[in-house]
Amino acid sequence: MNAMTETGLRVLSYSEAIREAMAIAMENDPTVILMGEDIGVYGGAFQVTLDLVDRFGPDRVMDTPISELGGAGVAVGAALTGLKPIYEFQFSDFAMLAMEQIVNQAAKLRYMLGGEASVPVVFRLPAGSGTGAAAQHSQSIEAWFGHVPGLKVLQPATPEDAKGMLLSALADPDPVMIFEHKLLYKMKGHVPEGSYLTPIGKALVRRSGTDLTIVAGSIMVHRALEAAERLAAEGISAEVIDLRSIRPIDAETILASVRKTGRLMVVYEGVKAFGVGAEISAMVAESDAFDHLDAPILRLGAADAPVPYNPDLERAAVPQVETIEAAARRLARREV
Amino acid sequence: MNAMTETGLRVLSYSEAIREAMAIAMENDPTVILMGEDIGVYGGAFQVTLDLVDRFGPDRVMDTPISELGGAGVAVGAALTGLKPIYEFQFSDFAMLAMEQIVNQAAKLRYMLGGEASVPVVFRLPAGSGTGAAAQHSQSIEAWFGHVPGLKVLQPATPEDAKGMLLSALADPDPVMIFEHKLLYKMKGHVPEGSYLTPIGKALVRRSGTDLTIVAGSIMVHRALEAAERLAAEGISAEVIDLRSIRPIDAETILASVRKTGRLMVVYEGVKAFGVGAEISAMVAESDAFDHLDAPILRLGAADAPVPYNPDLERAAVPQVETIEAAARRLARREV
Amino acid sequence: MTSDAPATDNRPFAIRTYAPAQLREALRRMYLIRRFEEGAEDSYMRGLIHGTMHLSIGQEASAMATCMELTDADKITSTHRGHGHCIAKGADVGRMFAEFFGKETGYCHGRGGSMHIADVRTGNLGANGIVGGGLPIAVGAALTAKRLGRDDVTVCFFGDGANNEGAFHEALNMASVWKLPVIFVCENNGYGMSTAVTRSTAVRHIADRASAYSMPGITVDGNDFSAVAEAVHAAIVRARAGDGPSLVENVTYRWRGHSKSDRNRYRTKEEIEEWMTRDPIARFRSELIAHGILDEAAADAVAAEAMAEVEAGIAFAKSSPAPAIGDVTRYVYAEN
Amino acid sequence: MTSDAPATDNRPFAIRTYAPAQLREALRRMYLIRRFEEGAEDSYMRGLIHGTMHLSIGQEASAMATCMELTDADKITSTHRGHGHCIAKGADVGRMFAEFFGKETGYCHGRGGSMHIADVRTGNLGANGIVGGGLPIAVGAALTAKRLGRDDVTVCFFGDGANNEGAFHEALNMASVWKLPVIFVCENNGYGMSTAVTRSTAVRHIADRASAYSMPGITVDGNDFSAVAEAVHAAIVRARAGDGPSLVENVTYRWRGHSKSDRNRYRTKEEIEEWMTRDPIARFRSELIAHGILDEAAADAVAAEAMAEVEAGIAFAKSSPAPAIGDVTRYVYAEN
Ligand SMILES: Cc1ncc(C[n+]2csc(CCOP(=O)(O)OP(=O)(O)O)c2C)c(N)n1
Ligand SMILES: Cc1ncc(C[n+]2csc(CCOP(=O)(O)OP(=O)(O)O)c2C)c(N)n1
Ligand SMILES: [Mg+2]
Ligand SMILES: [Mg+2]
Repeated sequence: MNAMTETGLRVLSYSEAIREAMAIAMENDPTVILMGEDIGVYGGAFQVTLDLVDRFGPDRVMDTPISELGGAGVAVGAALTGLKPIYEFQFSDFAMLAMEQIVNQAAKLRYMLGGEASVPVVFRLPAGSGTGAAAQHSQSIEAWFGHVPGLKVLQPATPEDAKGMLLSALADPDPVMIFEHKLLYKMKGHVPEGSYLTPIGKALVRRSGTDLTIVAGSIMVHRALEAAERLAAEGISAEVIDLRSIRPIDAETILASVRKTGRLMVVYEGVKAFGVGAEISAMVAESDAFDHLDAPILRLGAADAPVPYNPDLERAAVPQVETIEAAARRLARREV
Repeated sequence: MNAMTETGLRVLSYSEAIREAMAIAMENDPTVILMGEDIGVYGGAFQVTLDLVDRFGPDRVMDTPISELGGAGVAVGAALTGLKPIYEFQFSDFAMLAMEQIVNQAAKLRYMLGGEASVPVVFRLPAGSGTGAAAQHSQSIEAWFGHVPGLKVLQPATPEDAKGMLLSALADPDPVMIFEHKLLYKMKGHVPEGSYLTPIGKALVRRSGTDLTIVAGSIMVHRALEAAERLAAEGISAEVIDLRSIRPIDAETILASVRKTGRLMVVYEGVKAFGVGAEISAMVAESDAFDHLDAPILRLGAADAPVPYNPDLERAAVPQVETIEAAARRLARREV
Repeated sequence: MTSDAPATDNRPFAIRTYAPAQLREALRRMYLIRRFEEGAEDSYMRGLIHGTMHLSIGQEASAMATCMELTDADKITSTHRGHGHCIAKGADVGRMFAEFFGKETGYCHGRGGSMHIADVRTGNLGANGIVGGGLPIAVGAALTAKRLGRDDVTVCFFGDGANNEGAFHEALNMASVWKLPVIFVCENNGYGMSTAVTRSTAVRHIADRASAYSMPGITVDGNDFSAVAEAVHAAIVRARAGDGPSLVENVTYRWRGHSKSDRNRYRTKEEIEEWMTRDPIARFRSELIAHGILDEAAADAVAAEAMAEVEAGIAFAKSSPAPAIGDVTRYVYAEN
Repeated sequence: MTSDAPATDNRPFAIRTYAPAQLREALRRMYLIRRFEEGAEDSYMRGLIHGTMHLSIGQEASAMATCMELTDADKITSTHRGHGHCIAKGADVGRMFAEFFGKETGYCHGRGGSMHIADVRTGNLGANGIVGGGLPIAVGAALTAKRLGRDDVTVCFFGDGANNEGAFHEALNMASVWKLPVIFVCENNGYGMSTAVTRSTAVRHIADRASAYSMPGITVDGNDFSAVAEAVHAAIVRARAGDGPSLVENVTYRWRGHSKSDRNRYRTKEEIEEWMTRDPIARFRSELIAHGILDEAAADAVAAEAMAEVEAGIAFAKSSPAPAIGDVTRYVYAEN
C-alpha cells in the first residue's frame, strides 16, 4: 500500500487509488455511501472495494441484490434526497439494465425540475476487453453517455487521476459516470496523499510532439504513449493527449494541439462507428483547426463486432500498440 | 386510405404505409406477429396498428403488459425460435428499459453463437420531439444503436420508405430497429401497392445540388429540402441526401456528393454531441473526400439539453428550417 | 395528528381520527384537485396547454387520504397521473398552472410540464414520465431517511400498469430486505392505458404480490377516503417504527380517458357511468356532513373556495412570463 | 418416456418412472458433467482456457433430472453456470472443450466461450452472461411453440440471484398471463456470487414468489434426483397440457467458488464440507444400485466411460484449429 518510486513518491495501484478516494470521502462526509453487487466481503468483482465494509460497516458499504435498474434507481433517489451514493456496476455492460434510471432520471431530473433538484450520484463502471470474458463482459460503451446532456463522463488513465476524478465526482452536484479499465486496476503509479481534485473536463498532454496529435483515453493512453515512443526512434514526433473526460470534452486542449501538428488521430477501445473518435473528429472538423489540417483525421477503434472470446481474436478486435504505431506512421507520412 | 395524387398515384399517410406493410407481412407469413403496449383495440399510442387486431386477432396482435425489458426479450426469444415479431416500443425513449435485450442479446446472439443463431426481430420506435411531451417522451437516441454491431438501424423519411423498409426489415435475418418520427405519422405521400423492399443501407439523393451537401435523416430531410428550396432562390445550390440508414451507413453516396460539392453539413434531431452527425463527419474526414473539402464540416443537432416542455423552447432545441437555412448559407459562403 | 379515540368509536376511521379542520382541509383539497383538473382540461381545449395530460378525476380520495398524515419532511414519488398527489401534498395550483402553461413561474420553470411536475419543498419528488420510474427512487428516498436517522417516510404512488415493470419487483424487494420506511401505494384504476388488469397482470389484486416481498399488502376501496386513510395510516406507523415497507392497493377508476388521445374503445360507457356514481368527493362530503363535521352550506363554501383558487391560479399562470428562449440549456447542470 | 407404474409402487419417482437404460444414461451424464468441469478446471490451470468460468460441481442432479424428459424439440435457456445444462441436454463435450479452448470447432466457433455456449440443435438456446438474460428469451421460445401449435416446452434455468432481477418478474408475469409452456427452474445454491439469499431476497423460498404470478411453485431438494425429476415432470405435463408455466426451485449448492476469482470469504469451510457430504452423484448412484438398476461394477464402468469421453474431448479440442484472425467480424451479420 505504501510502495515508493525511486524518486521517493508514494505509489499505489489504480484500484488502491480508487479505494483510497472512497475511504477519504467516507471519512470526511457521512452522507457518502457505497452500493453495488458483492462490494462487501467479496470486495467487488475487481476487488476495488476490498475491506471497506470492515472499515465502514454494511450500512455504508451495501451489497445490493442483483437488480441493476433498481439499484441504480435507489442510488438516484438517495442522491436526490441528501446522500452521495457511489454505485458500482459490476461490469459496465450491466449499465444497460439501468439506462432508464441513468439517462431518463438521473441525467434529466435537474432540467425537468427547472433547476430545483440535484442528483449527486456517482456511477463506477469497470469497462473494456482483454480479460477473455467475451461479448457481454468486455464492452466499452462510454460514447453513449457522451450523447446525454446532464451527465459527466470520465475515463481515468492513471492511479493519480482515478483517485482525483472520483473525489471530484463526489464534489460535483450532478451525476458523474466513471469508466475504469479492468486491465488498469493493477497498474501502479504515483498517487498524492490526502484529498485533491482532478478537474473534470480537462484533457492532459501526456507527451508533446510536433508531427501529429494522438488523442486517446483510458488504457489507450498507455498504448499510444508506447507507440509514440517507438515512433520517436524513427524521427516521428507524436503528441499524446489523455482525453480524461468524454463529457464535457476539452476542445481547447485538442484544438491547440491540432493547430500545431496539423494531423489528428483518435484512439479508443469502443466500436469505431459512433464512438468517441467520431465526436472528436467532428469537433475538430467543424472548428477553426480545420484549416490547419494537413491530412484526413484517423480513427482507431474496435472492430465492428462484439468482443470475441478467443484471445487472439479479442486482441485483434481492439487497438494495440502495433496498430496505433502503424496508423500513426501512415498519418505522419500522409499515406492515408 | 386510397387517396390519389394529381398524377394518379396512390397516396397514404406514413402510419397507413407502416400499417399496410404489417398487414401484407402478416397475410403472407404466419410467423409474423405484432407485440407491444396497447397495440390492440387502442391501436397503439400513435394509432399505427389501428384495426390490425380486428383483422388478425389478439394472438397475432398482442397487447403486452407494461414490461419493456421482458416484452423485447420475449420478442427476441420468439425470433430465435421461429417467429418474426415486430415489437413496438410505445415511445423510443422506453427502449432504455430494454437496452439489455436489444444490445446484449439480440445484437450479439448470432456472433456469440458463432453464426449458429438468427434473431429476425424488428423493433419499431416512435421518436422525436415537437409534441410537447417533454424530456422523457421526445428523445432521438438512434445514434446509440449505430454504435452496436449486429443491429441495423433505419429512419424512414417518407411513407414509401416507411413501408418498404419495414418489409425489408422483416425479410432480414438480423435484428432491425426502425425509428419512426411522430410528426411524420400524418404525412402523406405516394406508396406503391403490394410488397416491395426498400434496400437497407442505401441513402438517397432527394435533391441534387452543387454548392454544398446536406445529409439529413427522418423529419430533417423535409426541413432540409425546404431550406434548400429557399436557398435556391438566392442562387445557392444544396444537394440533400436522405440518410435512411444509420447502420449501415451508405458512405458511397455521401462521399460522392462531398467530392462534388466540397462542403458538408449534417442535420439531425438527436443531441449534437456524439450524434449521427459526428459519425458522418468523421467518416468523411477520414476518407479520400477529405481532400475535396473546402470548408469545415458543419453539424446541426439538438441543443445540449433534455427536450424542454415549453413549446418555444422545444422548437428552439432542435434544427428548424430557418436554422438549417442559415447554417447552410454560412457554409456555402464559407463564413464558418 | 391522530387522536386517541375510544375503542368503542364506530365512526369511520377518518372521522374518529382527524380533527374537523383537517377533514375540512382534506375535502377542500379534493375539490381543488377536481377543479384544477377541470381547469386544466378546459385550458387544454383552449390551446393554453399543449402536449398531453393525464387526468385523475375520480381518484381524488386515493391521493388525498394517502397524503393525509404526511408532513413536508415526508416524501412522495408520483406518476404521469400526478396532479392529485401534487395538490394533496400541498402544492400551489397557481404554480402548477404556470408549469402547464410553460411559464417561468411554474414549478419546473416551464421545462417539465404536467409529466414532470414536482414540488421538492413539500416533499414531492416529482411526477414521472416513465411508468415505474419512481419506484426505485422512492426506495432511495427512504434509504436516505434511514441512513440519516430521520423518521420521515416515503410514499410511492404507482399504477396497476406499473406493477408489471421490473422496477416494481426490484424496488419492493430491496425495500423489504433493507426494511425501509416506504409505503407503496398502487392506484389500481383497472387499466394501464387500454389494457385491463386482468389481461396484463397474473394476480387478481396487486396487493397479492406483497407476499412475494414478505410485506403486508392490503386492497381497499380507493374511493372510500376512510378506508384509504386507515390502510395508509397503519403502513406509516409500521414504517416509522422501523418495521419496513407495506403495499396498499387503492381500487379506483379514472373517469376520463387515459390521455388526450384516448377514444375509450377498451371500456364501455356503462362501466364509466357506473363508476361515476361512486364519486369519491361526493361520498366523503356526505360522510363529513353525516358525522356533523360540516353542513351543506359549509361544504359548498369549501367547494367555492377551491373554485376561486383555481381561477386565481389560471390568472396567475396566464400573466406569468415565459422562459427566455436563450435559456434552453439552462438547468442542465448546476450553475456555479 | 414415462411408464404407467402401479399406484402402490413406493420406489423413488425416477426409479419407478424411467427405464433402466435411461437411468444409466442419466448417471453417465452426471459423471460427464462432473468430469467435464474437473477437466475444464484443470485445463484452466494449465492455461489452455482463459477468461473466467463458473463451475456447477455439486449441482449435477438439478441439471440432469430437469432435462430428463426433454427432447431435442424442447428448448432450454441456460446461465453463466451452464455446463451441466448443456451436457444434460445432450451436447458433445468435445465441441464444448473446443469452445472453451477458443477453437473453430467449438459450439460457438470460438467466439463465445463458456459464458455463451449453446447447442441450438439439441434445443439449448444458450448460456447467458447476463444474470436473468435468459428469462424473457425462454418465454419467447414458449410463445413460439404455442403460436405454431407445437407441443414442445421450454425450461428456463436461472439462479437464486437472478430472481431479484426485474426480468424475472416481467417474464413470469407474461408467461402466466399468456399461459405459455415454460418451466422456470431456479437453481438455488444459496448465493448469488457472495450474497446469501437471505441478504438479497425478501422471501425464504424463491418458489414462494410463484403465487405472485398465479402459478404453481415448489421447492425441492435439488440434490435428490428423483425429487427434481418428479417436480419437473409435473410442470412439463402441465405445460404440455396448455395449462401454463410453473416454478420449480431446486435447492442445491456449488462446491467451488463463484468463479475463478472467488476467495470464499462469505461462507465457511464447514458449510462447504457439510454440503459435500450430500453429493448428488453419489446419492443417485447409490439409489440406482439399491434398486438394482445397476451394480457397483456397472456404475464404475459408467464413470469410466464418462472419464474417457472427457479425455477424448480434450484431445479433440487441443488438436482443433483456431479461428482465423481475419475472421474477427465474421458472424456479426448473416452471410449472404
Ligand atoms: C416505461 C413506460 N412504458 C410505457 C409508457 C406509456 N404509458 C404511460 S401511462 C401508461 C399506462 C400506465 O398505467 P398505470 O400504471 O395503471 O397508470 P394509470 O395511467 O392507469 O394511472 C403507459 C403505458 C410510459 N410512459 N413509460
Ligand atoms: C445483469 C448481471 N448482473 C451481474 C452479473 C455478475 N454476476 C454473474 S453471476 C452472478 C451471481 C448470480 O447468482 P445466481 O443467479 O444465484 O447464480 P449462481 O452463480 O449462484 O449459479 C453475478 C452477480 C451479471 N453477469 N449480470
Ligand atoms: Mg391504471
Ligand atoms: Mg446462486
